[in-house]
Amino acid sequence: MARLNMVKALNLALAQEMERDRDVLILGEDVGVDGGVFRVTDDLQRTFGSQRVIDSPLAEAAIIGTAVGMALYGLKPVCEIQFSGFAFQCFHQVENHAARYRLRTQGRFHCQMVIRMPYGGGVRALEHHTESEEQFYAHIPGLKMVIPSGPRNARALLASAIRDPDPVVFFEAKALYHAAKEEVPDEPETFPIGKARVVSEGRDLTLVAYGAMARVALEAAEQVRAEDGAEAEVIDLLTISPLDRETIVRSVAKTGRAVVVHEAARSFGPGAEIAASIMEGAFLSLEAPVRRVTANDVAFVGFAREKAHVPDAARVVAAVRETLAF
Amino acid sequence: MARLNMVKALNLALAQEMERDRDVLILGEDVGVDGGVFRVTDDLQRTFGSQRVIDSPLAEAAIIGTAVGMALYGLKPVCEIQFSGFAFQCFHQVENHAARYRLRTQGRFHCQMVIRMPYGGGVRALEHHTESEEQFYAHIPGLKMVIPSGPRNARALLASAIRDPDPVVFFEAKALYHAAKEEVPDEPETFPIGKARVVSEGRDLTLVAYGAMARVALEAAEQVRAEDGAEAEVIDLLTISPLDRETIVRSVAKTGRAVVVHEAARSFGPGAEIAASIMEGAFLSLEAPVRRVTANDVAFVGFAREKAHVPDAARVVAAVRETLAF
Amino acid sequence: MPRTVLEPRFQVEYLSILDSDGNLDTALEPKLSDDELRALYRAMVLGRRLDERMVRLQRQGRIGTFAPIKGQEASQLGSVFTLRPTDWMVPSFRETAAMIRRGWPIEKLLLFFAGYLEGGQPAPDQHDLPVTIPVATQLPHAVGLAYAVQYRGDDAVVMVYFGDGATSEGDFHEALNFAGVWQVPVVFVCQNNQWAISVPLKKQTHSKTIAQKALAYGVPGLQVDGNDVLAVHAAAREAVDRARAGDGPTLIECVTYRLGVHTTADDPTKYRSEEEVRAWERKDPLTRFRAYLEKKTLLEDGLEQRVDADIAAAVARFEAMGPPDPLTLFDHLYAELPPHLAEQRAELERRLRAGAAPAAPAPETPPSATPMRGQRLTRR
Amino acid sequence: MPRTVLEPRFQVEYLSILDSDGNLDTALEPKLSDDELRALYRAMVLGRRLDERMVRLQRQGRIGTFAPIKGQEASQLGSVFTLRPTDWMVPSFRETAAMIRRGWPIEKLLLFFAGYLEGGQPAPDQHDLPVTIPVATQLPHAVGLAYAVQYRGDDAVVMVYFGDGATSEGDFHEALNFAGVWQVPVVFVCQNNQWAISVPLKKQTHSKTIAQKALAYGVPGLQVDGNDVLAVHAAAREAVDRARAGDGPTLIECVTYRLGVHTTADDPTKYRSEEEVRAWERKDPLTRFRAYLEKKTLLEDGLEQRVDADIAAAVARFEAMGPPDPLTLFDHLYAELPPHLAEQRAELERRLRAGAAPAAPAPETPPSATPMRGQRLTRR
Ligand SMILES: Cc1ncc(C[n+]2csc(CCOP(=O)(O)OP(=O)(O)O)c2C)c(N)n1
Ligand SMILES: Cc1ncc(C[n+]2csc(CCOP(=O)(O)OP(=O)(O)O)c2C)c(N)n1
Ligand SMILES: [Mg+2]
Ligand SMILES: [Mg+2]
Repeated sequence: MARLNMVKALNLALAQEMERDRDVLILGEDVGVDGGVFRVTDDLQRTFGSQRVIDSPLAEAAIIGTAVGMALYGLKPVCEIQFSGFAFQCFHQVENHAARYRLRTQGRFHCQMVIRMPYGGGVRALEHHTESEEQFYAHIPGLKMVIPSGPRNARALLASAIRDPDPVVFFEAKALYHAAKEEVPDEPETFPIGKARVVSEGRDLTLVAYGAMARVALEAAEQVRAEDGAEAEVIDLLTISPLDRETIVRSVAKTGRAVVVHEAARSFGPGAEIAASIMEGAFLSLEAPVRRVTANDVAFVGFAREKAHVPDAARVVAAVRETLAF
Repeated sequence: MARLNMVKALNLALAQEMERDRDVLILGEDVGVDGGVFRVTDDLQRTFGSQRVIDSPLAEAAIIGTAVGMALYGLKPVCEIQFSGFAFQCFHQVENHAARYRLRTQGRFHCQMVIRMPYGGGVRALEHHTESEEQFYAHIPGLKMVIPSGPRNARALLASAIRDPDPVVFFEAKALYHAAKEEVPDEPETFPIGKARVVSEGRDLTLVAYGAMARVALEAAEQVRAEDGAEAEVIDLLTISPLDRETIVRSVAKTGRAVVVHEAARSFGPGAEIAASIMEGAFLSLEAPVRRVTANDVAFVGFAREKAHVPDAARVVAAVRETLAF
Repeated sequence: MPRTVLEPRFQVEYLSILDSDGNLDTALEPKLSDDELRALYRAMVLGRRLDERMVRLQRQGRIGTFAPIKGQEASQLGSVFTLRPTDWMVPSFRETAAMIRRGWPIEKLLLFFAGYLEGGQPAPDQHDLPVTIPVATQLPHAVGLAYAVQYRGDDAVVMVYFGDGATSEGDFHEALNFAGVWQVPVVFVCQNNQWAISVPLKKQTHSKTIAQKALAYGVPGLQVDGNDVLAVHAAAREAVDRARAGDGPTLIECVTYRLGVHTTADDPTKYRSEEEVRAWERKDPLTRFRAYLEKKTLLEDGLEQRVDADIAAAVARFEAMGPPDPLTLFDHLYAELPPHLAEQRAELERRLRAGAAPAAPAPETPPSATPMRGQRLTRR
Repeated sequence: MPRTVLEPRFQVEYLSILDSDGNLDTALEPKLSDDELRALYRAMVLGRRLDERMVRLQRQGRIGTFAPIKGQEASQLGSVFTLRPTDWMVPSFRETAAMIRRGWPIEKLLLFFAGYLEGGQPAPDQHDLPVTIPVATQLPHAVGLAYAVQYRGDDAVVMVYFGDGATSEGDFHEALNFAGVWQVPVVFVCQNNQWAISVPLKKQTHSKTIAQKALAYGVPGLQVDGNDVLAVHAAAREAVDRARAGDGPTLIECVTYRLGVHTTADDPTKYRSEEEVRAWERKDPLTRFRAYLEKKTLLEDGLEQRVDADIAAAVARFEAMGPPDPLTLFDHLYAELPPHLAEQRAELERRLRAGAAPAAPAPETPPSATPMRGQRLTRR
């Protein structure tokens, strides 16, 4: 048991999975000598050698494309894309191939691979460094899409993703990398992909969030509990796709109300699927429309204006109150 | 006035817009001598020359990337991507640049350009030739996303898209290219981007569809009218993004029930946004959950199985009946 | 410190062994046994005859669109013949003859082109990737396979196919660059058939050859007469040996010609002249190799008939296959069916039971669907 | 028809004029007036001093992460000085000195790096694209601009900048290939500063030079001493003249070195040695050019002080700018605000009125945010 931030927790998962399985290797820009621009792969090249922790040339499509080839051979590559904003360069390799090889070969080959990337705001960085692109992956059949919300579940989910026989896109909230430390068990730990977690129980309203917004939702829940005496149940999705509709619907069937929070743009965003699934699964229990608290439908705003753009607890509280008052 | 199929109608729009404005040019694979693999650009190179109708090398990212450059200079390129399944290669140029240049330069530059591509099933073709990827573009702020449903509106919308100062992604349903002929006026005609059309009025239920599914929805509406005496109002979106929520919500406020139909995969698909928007805008009128009739969440199925996969009138009728009976 | 020319200077070689009459540069003649030569010719004949048969099947609506190989038999077979079964073969979409050589049953390929995913399943012991349709996207896969071979310390070589048009794609560039940096055992075989659908090579790139593109990656590049099966074989043998010895990748440009349509949905009369086609017909790889074998008295009697009989038997097996159960369409997306797919599967099952969708869709009658391009029935 | 070497053979030239002591190959000395030489040196000094100032501003939290140029002054200024105002300049993200030469006010660039989109707005008469962050994606834009120039029959040339790492991206390849086929007036300037963050050139590509990559496109490629401002100027002049004359694109590789951090969030001690840096410091482009000007007695007294004063004035103007209205964030996404954005804007307005979000966010105090990488304060 050690108190680790999310960077160290992810690093631990990588080190242990590589220890456990020689077929696991790491591939990406600056992942080796430099240990990754956020240091998630720090020291791994020293430990496992440059054949297993590969500093690739600067080309995202080839990172994913060669990883697909490695996976078809039976290796289990963990790719790092430096920022999620630079993953559109490899989007065709993800959509055309990583997600489809099992289907295309009717099970003869498959891509056991993980595509890690930092996403979201909070680092005072320039364009393409603060966006939240999970929707693009969530809509691709054949992929799984995971977003942890803290050190411990990040570590467990990354281990699960690496062991998962299907390709997993794994988003890491930059805002969480150093935000907090948690006790993380020394022994390898996993967490089932496809399962959401109820992180705070409540009977008045369901708050659905993930990644950096899970914390924002919790904060908002505490505030309405303290100030309004209302009990919000907070669901941390952890897996975006396949979506754990069962957990969400069960909660809303009880509470009758829901607010969804994400950093991605609103229109045609992940909140839409969550809201639609709630309507499909819990229509007769719904007392109010499902509200979405999201970033604006603007491509980027510059970090100086991020606060006016990305949801914070105050905005969530306001939406919760409106929903309760509906 | 001439009776034209959709291919000829699109060709007419291109020819007339090129006639009207010397800055309009066409760029893509096989668009020149060959007239495009579906013949949409037939004869245009002969008329306007190879500087204006450019047979590009085989590279989608450079097609869009150079078109961005042309647009920044003030030209108005109309790009053809041969099949929507091959547009992920240029997705970074679309998302990073075409959609953002106006914002990035705070209005100093912008990309007046159209990205045409055939999408959807119905041509007995192999993988990547039958998918329906509109969701990926609908979620990108800064883009507009248009899908016509027949020769006349295809012609009018393409003319509008070419004249629109913002980048427009323009999907053409392959299944409609030769499906029917319509009277198309000789004189240039436009249709406002961002407006849906109520193509059949009704008071019992709202059917929302677009592209090749507009026809399927209409067929289903006729069937329930004939067999059940129920009146479905059919909305043909025409523009996917920005979504005409007003027209949709006004209709559902009246009918209280809605079914959405699309060829794209269901999860995190366009139907989710439509359903969520209906809930947000017409919650108190809703008598039943909004149902989605869509392709399965499977990447592709092979054309031999397409009928089990893509919505047809029978499936829509079933969903309508369930919704009416709810 | 003036303006200097950097050393080493670069060059690209051209290899040709057999001329159009089957005459030979004996110094370069590859050491192939009589049996190997006969097998090579048989594979070329099979490629040609199957191609013709498939065009007819397509015109009858019994299979869908596909990309014929006519004219490219030497390029793909000369190269693929240098592989061992334990080596890896990564095709694009126009390697039917090479795929058959690698063990794909003809009926499986027909099933694939008839729109059934089952046709794309390689056998358990086959080290072959299936058809890849997005141009050039298979190149990085080949490099990744080759990396894995090296990582595991295995003895295999990876051979990957693509066209002249594919060299314009970013994936071509990135794959060759990675292969150069990693020095992995991969052989890049470009079938430069002069056309990417309607776009001729000179509109595809301003470089004089495809082979010289290797210079950008510090990788050896070689141009070879792609209609000369012995030259292709020799070039591929050299590259395969180099790769197997641990000396890294090679780019081979096979200069050849697509004598037929791009796909069965294409009308080449729109973009190229009869004369051009006729000029290349005179360089037909089969004629040339046949002349060579004739001189060696290695031609087999009744070969064409035996090949046709084999094809007919395969077509019969293809037609005898019942259409697979539509419900299997959910089977191989994930290792385990997630809940939302289980639901969609159950829904389809209900529909099938209710007879709403045909449980066993009969092979379609001739294309009622939108034709791609003119689809006029041209001579070729 | 044996194995033959194809003609023409390929070669890549190297150009260098001024050695480290400021000595000259007079035959190649570009014809620059004294005023031009002084302006060039002034721009180099400004580039260097502003860089140092910006690092301090970043450490104080007054601007965000940026990419310093130290060491690359000659590469970017030698080249950009060959452009006319009516020509087009397409930067990547490390061309601060070149951008200033092109007319970007310093305070605007500071505003940009402080996280305000307003800083990215080129002036109405400026033929410059803004900073592009996704590596290599600006290259096709430059080719498209050049196509438009040619299409309209205008007289401009387009110059586009990128790094050694950028040459690995597919967009580099596709852009050069299009430029080669189209023969448009574009000059590709690669600042090969030996590193792409922590990845050295030899892990980036197996080719000996970047210049030779031009051979893949049938385009001229030239390698130049990128720390020799006269050589860079001469090479760029030749390429610009060629482009303007209608003779197509050129790839120039400027061999230089990033003396500082990759960005202010980088710690180069993790991946490279002090000795390497010191060796390159001895080839400092400023020292060398200064020695040359000294011999020509063209050095201006008090130049550094005047440059610093200009920088200080610009910083003061930057700090005097009030933070722009957050509501403007909706203004330039589309030509006209669509209904859903009007709604989102109205919502933000309500929140701002209610005081929920700061109407005028004050410049942040030193980064409370997640540091990227170690962010140890290293010597450089
Ligand atoms: C990424 C991508 N873009 C476009 C297409 C459509 N397409 C299929 S084949 C082809 C031409 C390929 O030319 P080449 O690489 O020379 O191979 P050939 O067809 O001549 O064998 C095109 C444009 C595709 N399949 N994939
Ligand atoms: C497409 C893309 N991938 C990754 C990054 C992250 N990144 C920023 S700069 C850089 C290295 C660039 O190296 P080089 O092209 O040599 O330019 P330099 O930084 O040396 O000037 C990387 C990997 C990016 N900005 N864009
Ligand atoms: Mg070809
Ligand atoms: Mg560099």
